[in-house]
Amino acid sequence: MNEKPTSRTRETLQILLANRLAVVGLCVLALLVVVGVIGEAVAPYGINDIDIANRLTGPSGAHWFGTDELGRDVFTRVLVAARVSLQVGFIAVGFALAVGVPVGLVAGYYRGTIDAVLMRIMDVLFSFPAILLAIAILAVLGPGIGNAMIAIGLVYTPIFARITRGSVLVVSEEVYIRAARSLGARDGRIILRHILPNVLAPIIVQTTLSLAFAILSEAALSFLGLGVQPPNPAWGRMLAEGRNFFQQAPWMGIFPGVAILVTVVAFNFVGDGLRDALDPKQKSVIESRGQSV
Amino acid sequence: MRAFLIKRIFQMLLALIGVSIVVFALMHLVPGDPVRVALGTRFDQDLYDSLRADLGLDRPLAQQYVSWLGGALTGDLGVSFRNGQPVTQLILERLPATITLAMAALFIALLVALPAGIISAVRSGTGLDYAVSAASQIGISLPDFWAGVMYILLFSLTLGWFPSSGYTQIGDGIGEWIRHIILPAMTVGLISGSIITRFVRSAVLEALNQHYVITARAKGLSEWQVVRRHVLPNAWIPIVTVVGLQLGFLLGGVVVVEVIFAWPGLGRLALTAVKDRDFTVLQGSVLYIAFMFLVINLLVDVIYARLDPRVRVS
Amino acid sequence: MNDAILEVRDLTVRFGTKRGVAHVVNGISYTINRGETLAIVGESGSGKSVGVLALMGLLPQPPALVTGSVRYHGRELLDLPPREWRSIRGKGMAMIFQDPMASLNPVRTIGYQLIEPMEHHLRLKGKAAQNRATDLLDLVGIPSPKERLKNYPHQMSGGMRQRVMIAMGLACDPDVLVADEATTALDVTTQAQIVELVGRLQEKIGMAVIWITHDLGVVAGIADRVHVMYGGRFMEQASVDNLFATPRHPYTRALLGSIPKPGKERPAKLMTIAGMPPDPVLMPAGCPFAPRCAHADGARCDDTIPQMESLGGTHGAACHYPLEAKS
Amino acid sequence: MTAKMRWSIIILMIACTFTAFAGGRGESTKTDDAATAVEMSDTSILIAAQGSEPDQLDPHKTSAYASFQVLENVYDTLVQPAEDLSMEPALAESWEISDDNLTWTFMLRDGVRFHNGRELVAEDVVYSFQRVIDEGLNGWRFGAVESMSAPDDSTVVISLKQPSPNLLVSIAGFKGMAIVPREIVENGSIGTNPVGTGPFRFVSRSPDEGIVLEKNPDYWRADEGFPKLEGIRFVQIPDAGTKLTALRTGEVHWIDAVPPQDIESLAAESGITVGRVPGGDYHYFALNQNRAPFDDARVRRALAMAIDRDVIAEAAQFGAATANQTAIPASNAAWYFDYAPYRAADVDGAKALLEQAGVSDLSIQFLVTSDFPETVTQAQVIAAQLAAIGVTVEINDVDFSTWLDLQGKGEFDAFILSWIGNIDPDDFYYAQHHSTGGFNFQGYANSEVDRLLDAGRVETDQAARRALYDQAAKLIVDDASYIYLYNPDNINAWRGDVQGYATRGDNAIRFVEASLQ
Repeated sequence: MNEKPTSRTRETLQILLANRLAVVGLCVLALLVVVGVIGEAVAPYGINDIDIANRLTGPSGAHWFGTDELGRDVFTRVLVAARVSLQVGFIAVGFALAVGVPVGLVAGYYRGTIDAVLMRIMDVLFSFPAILLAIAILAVLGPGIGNAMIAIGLVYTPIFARITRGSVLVVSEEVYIRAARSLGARDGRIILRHILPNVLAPIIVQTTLSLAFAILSEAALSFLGLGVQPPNPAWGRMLAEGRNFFQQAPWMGIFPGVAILVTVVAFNFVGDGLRDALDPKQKSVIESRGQSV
Repeated sequence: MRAFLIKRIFQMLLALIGVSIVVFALMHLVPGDPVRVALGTRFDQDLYDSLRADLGLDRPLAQQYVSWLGGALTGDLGVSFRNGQPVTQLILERLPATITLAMAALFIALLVALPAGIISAVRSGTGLDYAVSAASQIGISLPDFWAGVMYILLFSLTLGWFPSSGYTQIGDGIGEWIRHIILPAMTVGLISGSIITRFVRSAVLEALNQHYVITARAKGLSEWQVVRRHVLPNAWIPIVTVVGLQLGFLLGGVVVVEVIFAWPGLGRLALTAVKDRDFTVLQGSVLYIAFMFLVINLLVDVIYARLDPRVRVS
Repeated sequence: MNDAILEVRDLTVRFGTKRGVAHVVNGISYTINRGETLAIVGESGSGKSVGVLALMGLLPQPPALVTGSVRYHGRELLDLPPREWRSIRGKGMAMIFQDPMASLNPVRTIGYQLIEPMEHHLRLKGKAAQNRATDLLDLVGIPSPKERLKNYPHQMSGGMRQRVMIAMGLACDPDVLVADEATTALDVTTQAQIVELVGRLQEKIGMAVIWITHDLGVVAGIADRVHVMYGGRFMEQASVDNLFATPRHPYTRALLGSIPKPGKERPAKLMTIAGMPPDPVLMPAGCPFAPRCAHADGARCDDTIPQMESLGGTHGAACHYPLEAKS
Repeated sequence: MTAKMRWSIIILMIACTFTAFAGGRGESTKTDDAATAVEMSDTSILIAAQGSEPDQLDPHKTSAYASFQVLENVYDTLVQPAEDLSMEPALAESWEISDDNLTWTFMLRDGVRFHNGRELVAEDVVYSFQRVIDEGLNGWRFGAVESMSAPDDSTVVISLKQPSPNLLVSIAGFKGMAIVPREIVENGSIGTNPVGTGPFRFVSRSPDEGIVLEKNPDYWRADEGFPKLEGIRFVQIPDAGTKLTALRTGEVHWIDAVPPQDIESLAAESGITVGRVPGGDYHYFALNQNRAPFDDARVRRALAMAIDRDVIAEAAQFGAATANQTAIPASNAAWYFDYAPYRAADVDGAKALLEQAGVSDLSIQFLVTSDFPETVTQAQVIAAQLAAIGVTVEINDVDFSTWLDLQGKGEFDAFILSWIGNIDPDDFYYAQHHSTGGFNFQGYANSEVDRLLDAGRVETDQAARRALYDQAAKLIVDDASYIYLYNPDNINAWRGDVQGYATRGDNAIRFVEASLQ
């Protein structure tokens, strides 16, 4: 039993690494993390180096991605924004995981009233229009990147609660869980040691997909003027600002847009790869597996 | 089935009350209030207090909520703080635009997603499959406002095919209606369509991997017959879920696209209400949006039962 | 022989995989005659299922590559355009599968699925099709068949579902019925009933049956002739009596030893075959069974593939060192 | 298609038609009137695009510029600002001032009718002014008024507590002082169905048609041939880029603002006119003088010194603005005060002042709002400029409602905003810098400035009055109560077929003389 998770992890990893697209995605994400860490140090300019005389100039040797409406270096800002955008993604989804998964575990394990109460609360959150919920939360908490992350995270919480609960309901019926229960193991131990490892697969897959969407949510909030505080660059905010200059300076929007695209696609590649690697259903269908997805 | 429906409707009402409490609480936690906004940059404490009293905003929160709920139960959602119009009227005025956009967007989404998803599943692993996957990845990764701005620049400004903004009623001429709706519907529809495509593909792929597909092939059916008669009926079940979810989102108004295309939908109404702290309008519109969402969910469950005989019986 | 319905010659199936080419079926040949029952026996992974899927034309190409010859009433199937092959599949040649739950479409009624091949091949519609479907269900021993047509698969038991599958196979009066592990998923009592049913129907209708199984016990009850398959090749072929009485291939012997024989005195210890079946991507150059064979010589067996050779009559074995007839 | 699928689709369709029906019912209540507007000959209906949504249409209650864009064309005031911003007759044909400057008598124009057909009488003026005072929002403008009366149907008499040289601007400077008929107040329709005396009458308002106005054939300038347009439709297009595209493609005739970066290219485009005049608006930032160290004028002055207004103006307005260290623009010749004590980007001077004040490691949080995006740009440029003197700027970008709340509660280090449409120096300085002023959120208190501003209110001699304000302005600028940045140009744009429209210095949107060719 103790061995099982490790061997399964290794197997999952092998399948994942055999998936070319997933590997590409992983490499891109690794590169982004590196850029996020060292971006500010290696960037050729400061993020707020304003130079009105050289505003809206196209890509050149001095400014690889051109300059924006205040003459700031777009390349620098795209680099530095990697950290902000990734932070938004990771912290927002981390928040959703930290709240949603325990709710799902408890609801699915104990069922009954506690399940009904928790899941109704999640229904309320879920049926709330996402962007309005985020806007309202931001209005309460005040704007800023931290609060934006919480707001986006809260929007994704019910999704994780639902997915976790659904898997817990299935897993709880397994013989080994019932056995553990009948042997008098403590609930907390059963949930953490036996149930959680067996419901991780769908959660992991959802995590990567939500990461992609969280980065897009930052863009939408920025468009409505509620995202990251200026002059800090985030891709979404840059894109939102760039749209007003699309005719004069398309590079202002194109480069952050491409950054978002690449990141979101990378997360999706990894997510798809993980799903293929983790989903036992697809593994069992060997006959038609020759065609890899 | 009836017991199931009753239970679901009861749960729905609970959720609606929950939503209304959340909106109420949230809005009163937010800094700023409608009176402050109405006064503009000028501030005068006495004037402020008296206007708040006029609107009943000086009463305890619980009391405000109860009186609002009382009204809501009789269909009276109150009056906008901002422009004095009844909230019900404001919402109803915007319903046709919201619904037509949602339907048109869903139509485009399905028009794209069903063939693309099915073909890419049936031809999985081929170049076509990769092309569809790549296109849907881009569709998902493109922020809606960006796509919208691109379409406006291309189809309105450069080509002059469609107007960039506004809404006309279908009764005022179908041609104009289509010309106005096509860009916003395309913006939303292609994004929704990209999401749905992925679900269609995986649902069809999953169904294609089932043994009964081999059974069907063994009967001598052609591949298309197999897909049509055996694969799709099973794939519909997960597809309906995601389509329902998308429709729920769409009927709630698509804030960003409504802003870009000056579309008089509910999303903009709610957004303006948030910005202006127009509590009654926000409460009313969020309640409606949540209601739509829950109704669609319920509908999806009913359709489930129609699609899947195993659910129907139990 | 004029009675030959199906002649399979040198059938080979390979798959392109990421690790390399998988040699799943490596040149198998057999003939099946009218009214005859042929059993193909082997462990899972021996290629027996892929072999019949290939002759039904149910393997997607690519990734599969099927070569050799399959003649149905003298007509070469492997060269047939897909459309013509489809007109034979389900009509002249029908197939039933291992898991009757998974093999029936959960969202279609029994009647729909049963009538489908009739509509497709016989242009039978409406009342006529209904009647035939009812008759078929009756034939396979399903009580109140008319009502059952409206049922969904999940409303029936496993045995019932397999009967439905058989009825579906019989829908267009095939002359070959391929049963791929048709009893594996069923409990022992039901297994016996299904075996008995197929035997009875075969007598009545006169079709040939190819019975794919890993269960020698089932073979004993139903087959006329048996082919033992391993590593994508036939190891031994014989009449059912001969095979059980005098297995000549070490693999067959090992296989027989690994099943408890009901009725007979229980052997002192149940034999198991040490080692793993060969990896289709890394097929041994010689006899596929050599790595696990107690009798392998370590030279010829590892280098040269033994050919099927007659050991008298229809009994043959592909072994460099066939065992003596006495066991 | 299978039976089951068909079934699902039918369920969906029923649901949709149900909701659509519910919607259709709601909207039909609204468009009965609009139908007549649509039937009007389309060729002479001007479509005007606004960037934001008017709130209510009660001129006395709204503070939204978008509402005034519409109401400008529906209502009249007693007198009104002319193009040169002097006050010209409107509903009052003439007026007289008593020798003691305490009694103003207005003679109303004959035969003016409200859109509901009723004739305007002097009592309507008194009623409207009384309502403005009671409603509170603009009541402060009547601070000098002792009493009002209507001795006969065409005479309005206003008695003052003290001389008020700027009375005309106070009581008629913009449509917040509109003359309204009592009946629409009493029946409660003033917020949704305004009835005025202006060149256009209100027809309908709906989310899809916008606000529809039609020609008032009985307008008091009808004998001059005004208004020329058959009607106006105000549509709301919140996105600036879309609004611009709508003008370029001819979907609308007129737009209320042009993104600064597009002015140049738009002006060069044939078939489009960009109206651009130096405006009375000004942009500024203010420091919270109730918080240390901003209570120290040296600190404020240091900041005023460190910035480069030309760069800020160029950055935020792409040159469509004039840097100014005081509030009143040069275009307002009567009151312009040429005073510029601060050298641009005087880093050394600023550092020295900070040192004198004993301030180091200064960090300022700037309150800005994306609802007025130029404030965000200005803050970013200011942040970069202040970095040169070692001051850190943190930008707090909130929505305008929150902005107002924080400003009202005094919870800010500094805020950036702009004032629009002022004419008289009293409007520019009193409420903002008098220690009792209603907009003095920065907490400026200078008794000399108070004295000068009070005196300016009652000084009837133009030259003397001007001297008072010049002195006050000098003190305000020296104390850096506000740190003025620039006066932006007022910009509208319209298609070539719009004639007779001009962008105005007070930002009022008047279509009375406009026509479509």
